[in-house]
Amino acid sequence: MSEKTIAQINDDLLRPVLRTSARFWIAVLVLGAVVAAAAGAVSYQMWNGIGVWGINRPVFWAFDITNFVFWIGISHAGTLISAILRLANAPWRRPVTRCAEVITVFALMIGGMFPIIHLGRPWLFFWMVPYPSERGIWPQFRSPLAWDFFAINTYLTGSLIFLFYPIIPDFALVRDKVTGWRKKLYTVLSLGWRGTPRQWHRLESAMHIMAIVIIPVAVSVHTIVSWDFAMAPVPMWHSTIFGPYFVAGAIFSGIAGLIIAMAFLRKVLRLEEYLQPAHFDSLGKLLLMMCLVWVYFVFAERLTVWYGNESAEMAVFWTTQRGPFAPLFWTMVICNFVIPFPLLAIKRFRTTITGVVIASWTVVIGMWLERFLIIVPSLSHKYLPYTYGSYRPTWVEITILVGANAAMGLLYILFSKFVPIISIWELKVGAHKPVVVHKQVSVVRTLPAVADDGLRTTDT
Amino acid sequence: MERRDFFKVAAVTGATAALDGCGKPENQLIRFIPEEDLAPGAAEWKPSICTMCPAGCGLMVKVMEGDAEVVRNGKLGLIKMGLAKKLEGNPNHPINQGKLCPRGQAGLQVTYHPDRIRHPLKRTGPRGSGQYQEISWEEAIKELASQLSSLRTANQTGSLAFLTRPLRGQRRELIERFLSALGAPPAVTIEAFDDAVLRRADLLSFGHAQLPTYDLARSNYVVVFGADFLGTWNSPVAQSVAYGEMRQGRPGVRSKFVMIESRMSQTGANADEWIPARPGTEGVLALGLAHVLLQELIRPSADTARAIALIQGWAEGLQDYTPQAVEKGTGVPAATVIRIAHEMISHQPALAIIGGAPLAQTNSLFAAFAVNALNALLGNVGKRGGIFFTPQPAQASRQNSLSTASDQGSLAALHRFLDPLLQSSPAAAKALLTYDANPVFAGPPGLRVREALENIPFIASFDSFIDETSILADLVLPDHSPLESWLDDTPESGTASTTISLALPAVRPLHNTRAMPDVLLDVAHQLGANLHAALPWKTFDEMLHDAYGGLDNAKRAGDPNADWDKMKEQGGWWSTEPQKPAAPAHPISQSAVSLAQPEFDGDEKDFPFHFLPFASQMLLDGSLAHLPWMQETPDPTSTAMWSSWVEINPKAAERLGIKQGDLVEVASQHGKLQAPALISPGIAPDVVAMPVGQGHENFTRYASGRGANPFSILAPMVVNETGSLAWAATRVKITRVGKGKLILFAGGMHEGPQETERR
Amino acid sequence: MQALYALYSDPDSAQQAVDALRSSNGSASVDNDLRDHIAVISSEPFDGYDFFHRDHKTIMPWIAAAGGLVGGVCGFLFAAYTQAVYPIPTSGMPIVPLYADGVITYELTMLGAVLATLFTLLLTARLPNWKRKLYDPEISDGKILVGVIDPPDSARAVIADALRGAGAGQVKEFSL
Amino acid sequence: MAIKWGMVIDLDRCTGCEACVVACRAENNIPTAGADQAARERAIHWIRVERYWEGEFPDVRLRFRPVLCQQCEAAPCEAVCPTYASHHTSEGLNAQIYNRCIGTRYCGNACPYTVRFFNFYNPVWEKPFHLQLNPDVSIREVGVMEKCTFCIQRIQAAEIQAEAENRELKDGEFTTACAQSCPPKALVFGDLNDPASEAARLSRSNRGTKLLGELGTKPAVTYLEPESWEG
Repeated sequence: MSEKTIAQINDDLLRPVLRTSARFWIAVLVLGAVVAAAAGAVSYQMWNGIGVWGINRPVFWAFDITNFVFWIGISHAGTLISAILRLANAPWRRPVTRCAEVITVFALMIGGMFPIIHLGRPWLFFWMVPYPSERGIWPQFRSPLAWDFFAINTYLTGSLIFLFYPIIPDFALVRDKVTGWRKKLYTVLSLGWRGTPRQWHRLESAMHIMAIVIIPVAVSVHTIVSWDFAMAPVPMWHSTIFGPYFVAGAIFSGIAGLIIAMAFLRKVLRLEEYLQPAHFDSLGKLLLMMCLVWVYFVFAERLTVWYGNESAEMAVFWTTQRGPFAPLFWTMVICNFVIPFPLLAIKRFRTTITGVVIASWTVVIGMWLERFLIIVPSLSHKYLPYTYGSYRPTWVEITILVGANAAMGLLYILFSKFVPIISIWELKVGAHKPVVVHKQVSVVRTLPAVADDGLRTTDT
Repeated sequence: MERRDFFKVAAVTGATAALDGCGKPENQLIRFIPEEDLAPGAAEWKPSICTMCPAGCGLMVKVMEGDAEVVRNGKLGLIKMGLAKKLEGNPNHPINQGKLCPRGQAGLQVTYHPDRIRHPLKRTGPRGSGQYQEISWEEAIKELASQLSSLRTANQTGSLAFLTRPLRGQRRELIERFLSALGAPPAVTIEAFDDAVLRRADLLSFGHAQLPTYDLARSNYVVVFGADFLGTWNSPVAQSVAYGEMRQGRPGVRSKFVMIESRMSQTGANADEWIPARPGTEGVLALGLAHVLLQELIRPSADTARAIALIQGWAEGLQDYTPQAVEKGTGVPAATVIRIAHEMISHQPALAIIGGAPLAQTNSLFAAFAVNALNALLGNVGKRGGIFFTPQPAQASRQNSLSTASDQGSLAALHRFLDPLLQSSPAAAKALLTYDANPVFAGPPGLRVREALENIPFIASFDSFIDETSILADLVLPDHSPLESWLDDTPESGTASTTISLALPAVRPLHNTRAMPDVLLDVAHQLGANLHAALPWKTFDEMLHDAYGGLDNAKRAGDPNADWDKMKEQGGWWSTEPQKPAAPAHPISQSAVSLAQPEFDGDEKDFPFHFLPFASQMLLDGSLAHLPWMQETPDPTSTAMWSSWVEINPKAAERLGIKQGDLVEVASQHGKLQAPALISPGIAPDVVAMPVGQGHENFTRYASGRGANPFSILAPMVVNETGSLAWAATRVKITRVGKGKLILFAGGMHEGPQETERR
Repeated sequence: MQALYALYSDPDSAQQAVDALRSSNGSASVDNDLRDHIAVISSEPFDGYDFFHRDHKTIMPWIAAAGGLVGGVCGFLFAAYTQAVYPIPTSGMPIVPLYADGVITYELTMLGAVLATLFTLLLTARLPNWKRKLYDPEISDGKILVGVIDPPDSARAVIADALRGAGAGQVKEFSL
Repeated sequence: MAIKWGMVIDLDRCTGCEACVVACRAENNIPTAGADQAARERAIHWIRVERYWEGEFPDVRLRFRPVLCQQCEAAPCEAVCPTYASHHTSEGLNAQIYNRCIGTRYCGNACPYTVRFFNFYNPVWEKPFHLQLNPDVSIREVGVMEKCTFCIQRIQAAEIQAEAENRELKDGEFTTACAQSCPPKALVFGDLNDPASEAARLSRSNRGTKLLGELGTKPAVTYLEPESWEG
């Protein structure tokens, strides 16, 4: 177990910010190219009309809204998890929280983009914004899409702030370590933070309040996303289980996304000593729990449909169990349960980062499929058999799908370039031994590595 | 074509101008002074006549003012003119009574079709290449006239041929006069699904060479042998209106409708009882019913004499047609035969109809006689709830006599015209005029139509579109579209009252076209002498006025509606009080027919399936395939659009390993074609059916190279006695070729025939 | 403004320094109370240490709650009012459907709370504030700054002793 | 009493001929999708004739059912639209305002009858087909939803006419394009709030049913189920 001094912590965690490696540029270029391609695809679609997608009648939504729900789901990793961990005051959270909160912000931005580009007339998206316009018409507050607008914006605002609070002191830190234009930049960003007890106290109470507020917001956001479907009388959409079902799925995919992001950072930024197997192990346990919750929800949903035996719903049910969508459905089950469950349940796999990461990848894929399977089979099998449909994506949709993922990576890399991706000051706090108030117990100046701290607390 | 070029030019030269006025070439067009005054935004309703099928429904055309691009003395420009916006049925017209079928609705697209021929054309490239150059009408008419006069000087006018779709009224009169004055043989009419057999049978049975009018609205029991009377056959709109009444028009009374066919048609889908019978055995089934009726000692109606005269062994009670015998022959259970016969007895007035495939077998005349005899036995001829014959006005009678005396529309006539050409005998035609006829598309391969036509030195066409036949023309003299023309018609069936339809042009010609009758009149004048005497009129409307304007002082004096102006205003004249339909004359004496077994081309072993082409709901015989509205309207039973398909029974398909949408090859002894398979529960296991209409090589951007043409594999089987094409007498074999593609509107059909409706 | 301060590399020394400064207060040589002038700056919170314990009271949670309340009320009125002003019937629902508006109300409640918290933080923590203030870059390396702002000249010596007594290498001057 | 437009469709009269389909196409400037788009399930038909197979050969039946927008009183498509493009008029019509539509297609998903259609591309009419376009009906541009309007242009023309002549609308003085062309008179359009109108009279028939009535959308279209023949 290596032992770290504050100086070392500073060096390790500021390195990515202070020094720019070739790998950084390569990654930026590659990902940037993919994102550019996707942007091209979007412009192509706007120029020619949305007919360049594979959507049709009755399958009016497919990849677009699948991606929307998927990314909003991913966004639940961050804020929600970090908030919970903060409230629970789990010490091992310290290196994790920021990676998580960043995911939320970027996933929301990417996810929030899809409802806009999926419009038939995207250039009119601002008609969703409530303002007194010359059209003399306001948004329709009865529409779940209007709810989305409010929910997502609230969540985005909250997450941004929640992300920004603990960054302030780190900006101050960077400010002290850099020179030239960077100095100016970070001086501004740090808002002139000094670190007086008053500032620290206010910051901490603000973070506590945010942690409490953001959790219900996160839950409500994905509930409202689920209501986009549950409000419509479409077979297997019109269900009360959708709210919790979507939230569970969101957290499930969110944690998976977080694990992947952490593994990625760990390699790229050489943070092996800060993001240790212990963290993956702990998150793996959370993932395992959500995996079981997810299985429960899927089963509950299917069971009620099957038992109710309502003909229109059964039509959808069977296309996913046996019909044309069966291959996708069973792939989803494999990705979301059959593979991850053993990997996460058996300690030997869970404690190896690889095992947890593999599980996470399958979960992310499986959850994307789940969203797709919620949307398309229902739309293609509405009440009147005459109007049944089918769906096949075009290259445009696929490009956009890939581009969205690249965008996530790109934003993430750029962020970690400008902001310490691990909350340095929180790490330092965590580095102390528990202190007895008012007794002059001497504090060991050599910091035991974060890990034993993490391990100790997680084992208890 | 030339308009497009103009766009190109405008796009290049007018590049600067393109900056202002949002750069549309239209904005740089000159404006011509309107030639008619119309109230902007106000709709004017003008009567016209539907020419999309021979039924002859009356139209009301909604005309509104609009800007059109037209060419006036060689210059392209914009002009305000009346444009046809919508077609509705003429509410006063006795046939369609304000209603209209999908094909009639699409009539608009004929006038405004982008691929319409816009001016006279002279062939420049080799024949069939479709390379033409624009010429003036003067040149065009001079060319035609000189061709004809050279024939005359060479004293070969006998070798002038005229091919046309079936025509009625003064158009036909004019052509007949023109030809006879020239000393040319009468025109040869082509009708893919021709009803000559039924006309012949009706002439021999009832003295009327017409398709009957059926009083469905008042009959209580209707047995239909194969006739798609609600879709494409005879006078569909009139029959559909009557059908509505028959179902729900009479409180407390709802007639039964029994359909007998081997592939469920749109009409069959509406039957209370649907009975598949072996192809070609419908006559036997009809006589089976007659047998039971006689057994039950029905009071022999006054008309039974007629029946006796028609059918061998009638007097003996049709011993050969016991229900058991019928079951063996037709595959219809004896019990069913007996039951239906009994129901017919107990639900007078009862009525039997035959049409479509049963009349396209080698033994069709027998079948037609059998059904006529059955009706005679039921005593419904000329009675309420029975069969009528639309009284024909004086103007029409001559044409009908023409149409029946000669074997018009029959394959024989076509042979008489084509064979000399193929043998290049001196009797072969030297010049040919074609009008809306497309034998190259509709003729079975055995006829070698195209090959024959290519041997004709001079071909002129009056068509409005380039199709497989008119592309062979050396000279194209495009006719106005119907909405732009003077029209008249004397419907053959569909109403009990004497009817003359008359219509002025509803809109002015959009392109530089001319009415075919006017062109013939011009040519006649240029040929002078005896032709001028035969055709003294300057224009067609004068001829119409002579023909129908004379009505008022004719026998219907006192009827204010018979007035010429009134006719123009209301779209024709029809006797207001439904008159006594002409009493059926006695059968023209000839030996009664006896049981005739159908013959099929191809033996059952190698060609296990009966091949059943059927008139497409939207494209009919293919003459409407160029209309996008028709292409995109789903076929009622298959929901297919824009394509051909082969209907096959699920069991048969399973046996052959054919899945929904697979590409299959349909092969007869005379040719093969490929089309996607459509699994249909409504077809007999030993029959495959295919819609006619697609498979055009050359018929506008919308129809060319789309689907396959069932005519192209038909055997040249003919109906005995009448010699018309027996298009349902070919046998085929089916093999799976690979994956195909069906274009269906019903998404639920993609995996296979659809599950039943959710109730 | 001026300041005398020293940097300590561990919280205990900082605590000693603060205590020393406080006690030095008793000595006669100091005429006025230093307590209000003692400044502490650190690169991390030292909860549990007395010197860090100052200024921890805040009514931020109450402000957040109030903000939520305001946000919610505004949200509901906003939705309900616009619906009432543009009364367009849909799906046979009431013009002002409480269930549907509940969603808007809820979201804006949360937004209110979030924003209230943010503003309270910025105000009470005096952020942003880019004016040059008592600070020392070494703090970022874990040093804890303990000092006295505007020390009376008479007390300078006492303060310096107190700071040194707590183990500071050198006592620094800071002045604008 | 306020007008409530509605329609009665007698399935016993309907022959499945699709005259209504083409009539609607001609009246309402419905674009032609073309073979490729049609193959991608993008053909637009505001009214369609659904048909369902029942039974197996030879005891096989084929049932037709014309389906158009049911103009539901509690239309699922309306509330979900974020821009009020889909809303309810005072005359009971489920109206679609093309200019307000931003193309979320949510209404299309919410509609249980799948009678809403989307313009995946800008419509084209190859010249001079455009000369036929009905000037009383607006063309829908790319990205907007469209659907049956009960021929609102005819309704308004008639109402204006009646107002000009300062009289009440008479039942049957005008009708929708589909009903006007229907040969067997299976479609009857009229004011359901006028108990004397033919539509109202027929809608009271004991054969009357609502399509997917169990969903509680309260359609303004009543179907009269076919009778079966008893001897």
